[in-house]
Amino acid sequence: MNFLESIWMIPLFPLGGALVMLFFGKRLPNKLVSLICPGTVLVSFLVALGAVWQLASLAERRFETVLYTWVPGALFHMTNGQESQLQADWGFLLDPLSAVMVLVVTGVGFLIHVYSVGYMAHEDGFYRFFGYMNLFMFSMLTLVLANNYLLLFVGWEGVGLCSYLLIGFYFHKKSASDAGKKAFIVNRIGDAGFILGMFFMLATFGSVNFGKVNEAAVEVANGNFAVEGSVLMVMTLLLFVGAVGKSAQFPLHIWLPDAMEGPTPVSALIHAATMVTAGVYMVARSNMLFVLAPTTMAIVAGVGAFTAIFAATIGLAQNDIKRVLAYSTVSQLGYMVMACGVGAFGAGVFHLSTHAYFKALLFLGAGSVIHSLSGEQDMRKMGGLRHKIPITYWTFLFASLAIIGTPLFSGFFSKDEILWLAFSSSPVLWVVAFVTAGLTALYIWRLVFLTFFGESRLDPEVASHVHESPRSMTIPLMALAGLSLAGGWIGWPQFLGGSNRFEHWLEPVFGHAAEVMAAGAAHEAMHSVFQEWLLMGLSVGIAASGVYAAYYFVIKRREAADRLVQATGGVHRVLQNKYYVDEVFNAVFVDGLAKGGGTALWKFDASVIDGGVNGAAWLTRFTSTLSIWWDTWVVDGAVRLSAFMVKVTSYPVRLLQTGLLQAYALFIVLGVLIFFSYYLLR
Amino acid sequence: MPPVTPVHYLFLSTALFTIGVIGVLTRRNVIIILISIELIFNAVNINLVFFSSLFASVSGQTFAIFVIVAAAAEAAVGLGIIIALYRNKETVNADEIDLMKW
Amino acid sequence: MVLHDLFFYILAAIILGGGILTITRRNAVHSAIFLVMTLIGVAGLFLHLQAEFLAAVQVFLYIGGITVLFLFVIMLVNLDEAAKQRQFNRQWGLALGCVLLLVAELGYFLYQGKDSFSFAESSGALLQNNTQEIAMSLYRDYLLPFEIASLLLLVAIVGAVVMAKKQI
Amino acid sequence: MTWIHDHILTVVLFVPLAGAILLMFLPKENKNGVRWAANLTAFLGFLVSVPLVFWFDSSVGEFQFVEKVEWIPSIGANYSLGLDGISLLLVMLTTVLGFIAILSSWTSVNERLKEYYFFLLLLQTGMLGVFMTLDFFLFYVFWEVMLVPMYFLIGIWGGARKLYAAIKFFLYTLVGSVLMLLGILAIYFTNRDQTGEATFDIVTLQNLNLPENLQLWIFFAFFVAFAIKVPMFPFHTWLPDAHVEAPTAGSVILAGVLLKMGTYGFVRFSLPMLPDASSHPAVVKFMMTLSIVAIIYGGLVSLMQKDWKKLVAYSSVSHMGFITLGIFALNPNGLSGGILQQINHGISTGALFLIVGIIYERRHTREISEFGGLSNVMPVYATLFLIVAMSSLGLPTLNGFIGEFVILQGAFEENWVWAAFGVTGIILAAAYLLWLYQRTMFGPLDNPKNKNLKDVNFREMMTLAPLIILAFWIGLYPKPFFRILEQPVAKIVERVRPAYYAAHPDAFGAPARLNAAAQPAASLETEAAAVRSAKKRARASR
Amino acid sequence: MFSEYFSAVDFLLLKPAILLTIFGIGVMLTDLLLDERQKHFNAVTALVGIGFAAVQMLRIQSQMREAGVSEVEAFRGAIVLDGLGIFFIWLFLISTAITILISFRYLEIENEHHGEYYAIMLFATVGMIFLAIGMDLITLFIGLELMAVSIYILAGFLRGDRRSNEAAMKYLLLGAFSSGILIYGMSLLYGMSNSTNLREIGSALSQRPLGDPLVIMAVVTIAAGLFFKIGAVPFHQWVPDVYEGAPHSITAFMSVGPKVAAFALLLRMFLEPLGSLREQWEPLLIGVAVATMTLGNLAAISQSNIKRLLGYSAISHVGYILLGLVSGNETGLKGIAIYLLVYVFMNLGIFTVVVAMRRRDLVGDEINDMAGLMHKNPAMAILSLIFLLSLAGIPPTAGFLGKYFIFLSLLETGHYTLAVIAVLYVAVAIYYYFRIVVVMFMQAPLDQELPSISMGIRWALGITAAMTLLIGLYPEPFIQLASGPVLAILR
Repeated sequence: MNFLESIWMIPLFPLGGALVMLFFGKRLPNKLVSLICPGTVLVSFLVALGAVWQLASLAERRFETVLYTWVPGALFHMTNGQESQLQADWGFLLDPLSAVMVLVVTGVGFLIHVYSVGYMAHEDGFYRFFGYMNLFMFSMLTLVLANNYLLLFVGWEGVGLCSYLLIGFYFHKKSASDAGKKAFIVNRIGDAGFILGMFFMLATFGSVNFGKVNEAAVEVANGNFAVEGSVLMVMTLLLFVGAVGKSAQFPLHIWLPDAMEGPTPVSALIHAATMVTAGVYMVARSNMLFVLAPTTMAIVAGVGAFTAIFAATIGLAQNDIKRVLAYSTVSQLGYMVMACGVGAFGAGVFHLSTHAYFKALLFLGAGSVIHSLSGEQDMRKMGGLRHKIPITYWTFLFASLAIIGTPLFSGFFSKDEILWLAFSSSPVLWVVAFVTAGLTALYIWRLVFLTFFGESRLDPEVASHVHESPRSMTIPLMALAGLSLAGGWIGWPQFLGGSNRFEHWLEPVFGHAAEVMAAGAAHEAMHSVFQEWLLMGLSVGIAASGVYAAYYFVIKRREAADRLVQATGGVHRVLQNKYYVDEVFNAVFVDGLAKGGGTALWKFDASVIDGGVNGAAWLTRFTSTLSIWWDTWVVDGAVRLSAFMVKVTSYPVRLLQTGLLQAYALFIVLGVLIFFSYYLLR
Repeated sequence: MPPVTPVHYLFLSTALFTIGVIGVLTRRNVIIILISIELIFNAVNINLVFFSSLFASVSGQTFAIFVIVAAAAEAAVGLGIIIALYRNKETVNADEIDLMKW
Repeated sequence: MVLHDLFFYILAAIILGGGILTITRRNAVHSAIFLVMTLIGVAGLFLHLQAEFLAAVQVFLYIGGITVLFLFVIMLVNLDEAAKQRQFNRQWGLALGCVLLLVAELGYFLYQGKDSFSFAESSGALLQNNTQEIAMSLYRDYLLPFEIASLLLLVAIVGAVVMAKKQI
Repeated sequence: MTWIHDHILTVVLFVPLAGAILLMFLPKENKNGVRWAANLTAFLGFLVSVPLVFWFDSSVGEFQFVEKVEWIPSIGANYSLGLDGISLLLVMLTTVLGFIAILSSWTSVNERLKEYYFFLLLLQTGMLGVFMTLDFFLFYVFWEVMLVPMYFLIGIWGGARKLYAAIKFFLYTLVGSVLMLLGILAIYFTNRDQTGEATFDIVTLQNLNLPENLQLWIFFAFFVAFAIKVPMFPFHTWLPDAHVEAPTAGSVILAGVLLKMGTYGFVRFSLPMLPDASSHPAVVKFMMTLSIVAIIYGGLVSLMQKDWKKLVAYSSVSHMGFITLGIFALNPNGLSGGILQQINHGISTGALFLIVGIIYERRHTREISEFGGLSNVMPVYATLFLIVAMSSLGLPTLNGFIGEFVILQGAFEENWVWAAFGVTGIILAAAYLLWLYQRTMFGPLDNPKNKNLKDVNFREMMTLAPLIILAFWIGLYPKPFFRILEQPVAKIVERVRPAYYAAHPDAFGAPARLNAAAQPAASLETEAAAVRSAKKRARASR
Repeated sequence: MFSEYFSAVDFLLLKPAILLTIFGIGVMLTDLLLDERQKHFNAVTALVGIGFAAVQMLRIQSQMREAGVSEVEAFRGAIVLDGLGIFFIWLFLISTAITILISFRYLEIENEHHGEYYAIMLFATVGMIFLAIGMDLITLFIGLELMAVSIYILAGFLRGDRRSNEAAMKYLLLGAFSSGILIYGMSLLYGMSNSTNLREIGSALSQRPLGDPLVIMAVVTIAAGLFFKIGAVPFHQWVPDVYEGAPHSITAFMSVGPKVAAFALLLRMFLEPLGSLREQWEPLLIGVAVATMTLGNLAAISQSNIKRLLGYSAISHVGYILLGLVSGNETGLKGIAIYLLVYVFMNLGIFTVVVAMRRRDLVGDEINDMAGLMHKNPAMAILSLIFLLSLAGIPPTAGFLGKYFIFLSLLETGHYTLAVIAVLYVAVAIYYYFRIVVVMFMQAPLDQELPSISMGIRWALGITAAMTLLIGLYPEPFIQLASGPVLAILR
């Protein structure tokens, strides 16, 4: 069987599942639903596995298939005056990069589907949930398998929609539907950038096909195709805006923590493992363009690094278990983006895949905790759970070890590579990443200690119901735990005796970019084994100290933590309120634009938020009101005024009609008089 | 006294015409308005007859006869209407005939 | 020729004086009487212009017919009361102003036109046999208007009757 | 069969009218009979239009199915009909929406049924005529004909301020159309002076070369008429009123078809007949600015609406802004996108109005604050609404995206700033539609009046189904639509910018620059200038 | 001796008028024999008279065709029957016939059903005919007087009704006054040319120097007199009052027959004797036309009496028609002819509806009296809609066609501003016409009284509506018909 030829079917299986759910879901028993939906994903996974297997044996490790011409636009002129045809195919591309993505997406996706069977067993709208999940899988697979930017954009928007639907799954909860809407709209801001980026691409290269754009970019690098640097910069920056929205980078990260309002499997699948990595994927996919624009690369790296540390600090002060994980996700995405920014696309994608395992596991574990605690999410009301839910505890432990980069765990390899490459690019980035690593260890282990260690702080009511999750949930946990441990071995670095097969696997995709980077680098990076060992040691060290700090503050000296909080009251409040970014955004966009009439929504100190924010919000509201005002008074008013004038003049005109015949006669005489005067004065 | 020229005749007729117009415009009594209109017609007749004699052709005089006929017809009908109006409204004042206006 | 001119001035004075009195008299009967004066003046002018037939028509038809008709109606409607009321309407000032302005303009135009008005055919030849000429004109050149005029008079009669009668 | 083939347009055009006249003879009391008759007529109207799709040859750029009968020979007006790709799409949209509109009124209208259906069917004929006719005089006749039934539809079956809305609609449109009449007459008699032939034939007039300043004047006259109809930014205020007050079917037709007449007018008349004016840089800048203002402004105002229907109405302003943006990009992508977007807007907004109509029929209110949590009681409705909303906000795989993307690409080609502003419209669309969706469908179901709402029934589903299928079709496989549009669009571009298809210096010549984005606009100017001077020379030599 | 001066042709041309006169007198005579309930027989007699006249017209036309002449002169040039004359005579016959159709039921309701009514209407028609074909100042003047005096009487025909009295009074006094002004101008024309024949006057005037004050005086006075007759601003003020006060059927008649006749006279005067002075009177005409459109449309907006409203609407139509004369080219004159043709039908149509509104206890001339007409009599409501649309000039009704030619002619002659003003007033017009539509279609009936419909009203409605639609939908033959008069004028 030729799996390569049938890669176009990979997204279709889940789509089929989704359609079945849409049309018949209501009438199907839950059992059947829980068979069909994970089943379709499994089939996709198997087909993908087969296809990747066959891909590996292809010489150029690249396979493209076109179903049909999707958007057959018309002729247009590129900026260099050449003619081109606007065309986008409904076509699929399997190359090493998309192979990694498709396997991660279908694999992790399948596990999460299985998990959801147990997790969502008692929810209303079971079929609806799985319908959305399958629809999501369809979109995500379209995204990663697309052979052009426009089709990628289909998946891109599709996942956004599913995210909207799934976050808003508990639609009767206002916070949930708010969060869904916020996610979609914030993403749309990014999308706008993405679309514009595509237009620049079309205008410059005449195509949106990955292969063609890549080829053209290579030509640019070779100096055969003249493109002004600023064009490339603007193009890549706009594409990056899209990535910022989707991958929740500062300042568009705000939607992701709120997205935790959705069911936990959703958080695991969409907001940790797959969808949010789409941005990273897209940047990696456009690696050739990005490396041609050094300024963009610097901005990308900067944004990534900043987001990493920024989100990590926020993660420190959160008490909601899922929110901690959410900020952790933002932070880890920052790592990946930073990796891309320094040209380490391979490392970024590597971290993407390992992160998918352990972060999904963390979320699922958290879900399992929440499930067992009947929905409790506040870590301050947990504690000592390690004996009550052992499987969850142990798997969670694995994930926690992986995320902080414990040697031999998957996170160790990917994170270490990023740190190393960051160092070789810019020590400042390394410092930031290094500190973030410590913070990561701190907040994740704070979470672990608060949840599983110490004395129980549970409500008695809740405590009586604590139970381990069903098998459908624990088995995926165990599988993911295995991946968290072993998933990174594929990228065992050379200095540790490995061959970094992962890097080599991606070679065909990132090779050209690497050459360009290498050519552009002013000084040849010193590839010293010693340095690598040193850096590795340092990062393990800071992770360990982070864990210890967590232990110290949470278990050993609780009051020290309180004192610390009090001592740094302002800072803590800022952190707990996520630097008020949300408030600013809310004020400016969401409230400002949408809730024009805004009741007192300011939940934060007016002293903290300066008048500027207020002003901005007021301004948006004002414009909106002004628009309406303009409509009613100026545009309509002008019309009404003329109507009014017509009516008003009607009355004086009527008043001329006095009903007195001699007045009429006088008018006749006047008429004659005017006539004569006209001739007299002519 | 300047010798009489055709312009004198025209001035005369215009003056009579004007008097008629003033009568129409200012008098309240409908009958007098009608009489003023007769003055206007007479002004026209002066013109016509003068031209007729000027051109030594009688068509002007014939025209004047028709004007007189028309004036007579209008006077007859007008007076009939005045009577009808008077019967209903008990007035012949023009400024009281303002049932319909605006 | 002076006599000729004098006649004109006298007749003009009669005509205009009668006209002014006609429209200024309080009593409608007086107005009608002064109308007769004007009409006689006009008839005189016709004679002066050698339009004997028309002068006769003026006297018979106008003075003898129309004016009497006016007098009838004046008698018919409430004469005394009308005479006691205000005789001029409220707009008379305005109207007079307008008319005077108009007169000024008309005068100006006439004065301007006196040169452009050509009198080539002003032979001054006497129209011999005025009545016969008019008859020929009326029954030959203007037969059709004459016939229509008869219809007009019929309509006027019917109309006057219809209007004035209480019940048809 | 050949007779049908030769006269298919006449048949399509007059089936609704014939039905309307037949309807007059039905007894008023037999309400269901009237309903059946009207629905059958409308369906028949749709059926007879189906062969058009199959018989249409998209490889031919000329008008097809042409019928021409002398009508008023002394002024050169003919009864002449014909279709090209542009009008084919709009005619099909009209027949589909016409039927859907009539079907959607089955239960929502109970008073004066006969008149109601009569006016709807009459309107249908008027609209079809506008899109089919190849005679300018006839065009004007149809253009005005459809005002009257629409006036009555709003004025009799409308909401609280129906009279105001109806007369406002009428007057606005009339002011525009009388000015257009002057423009038509000016073109007509200039042509007569130039060629000695008095004709209103659109094909002939499209090849007319008018002096540029006259073109500008006529363009302005046409602009007022079409811009009011579209409606473009400062002329849009009749639209919310008319939409809000109109009955559902009226809104569907109004948004779905009537607004398209304005954009159709631009494409069919302004561009080919007044190429110099249309491509005049100042005019293009003016039109683009108005379009962008409409896009953003419509979006912003939509955000603030408290009335469900008014929101949808203002969203139309925004969406129509995209269409004019595409048209006045004056390149193949912009134009074909603009035309396709007309169809898309008809589908999406038509469906949105149906959605509003369904709930209005149940609750008799459109205050958004009255609703909330409807997903609980009306899950199917919620799903349909979601799809429709997504199609309207331009989600890929649905129709809206294709149109907007191609339009923006076209606009981008001329000036990237235009596209950048246009893109903000997409964000705003997401904002107002999702917020609307959230406020109505999500949240707790706390209004007791909403507790017992019935979900959509079969008939209502049938009104929406064709639109949703079309939305997916265009979203997933728009190729047939683009193919139909290819030839006519190429013709228009060739007419407006003769240099566009001319050979260009070979590739890799000039380097691509960022400020090259401004370059195409400049090249548009130089192109226009070149064409103008060429024409002047030709005139001088003559 | 007679044949020395007159020929058979003279009497042939006169036959329609003679027949109308005979039947008019006949009606008055037979009226004496009829008792109260048989009065409608008078209407039949009058209609037969018109029918005979029409037959005569057809015969005259066929004889002219046979002889291959387009113009026949009679009575030593006093009348000339050309295309224009024929066209107008037909309009007069149609107007009178339709007015008679709508009259008898109305007069019964008013209790004023007399033979004189029909007789005078026929005599008025005779007057109009001479206005249309007269080529001599005296003929025209006396024809005008015949028509005018007849209308004075008809306007006051409801002698018991104060409004009717008042209307007749105002119309008579103002009419006579304006006749005085007009005849003063005519006397000057005679003075300048020593002739009463229009063509001779024309050639004499064209000899005179430009800007001759006497010519200006003549132009102004004649224009003032004529503008009064057609009801143009500022000589229009009698129109609303007289329209309101006159009997409904007479308002209908006045709004078409005499008005068209006045236009015939105006066209004759402006194109024959004053034709060479176009640049003298064109600015005058533009000013008057614009003022007329403006005032007519504006004042109509706030009217509540439908007859008054239609009066103002009639004024605004006068403005449009004058614009055709302003441009004065072939299209413009053709536009005037078509406009008048269309105007006769649509205006009579809408007035027929007004007449039908007169019920036993209801004058029926308030707009609100039409409330709910759609419920009471849908056919009548829909026909009214057609008339109103036509009056506003919305295609495919006939009214559009008239406006079409006027607008086109304005553009052709470069009067762009005028054209824009004119088209914009269409929108204003629709505003007040649609007030009537709103009342008829969208309001509930105020009472249960059905409109009074007779056979005559049915026929009248049918004919006028059919023509309004037919001219709109298939105008070709009517355009051809109207081209005749234009050729006649332009020669």
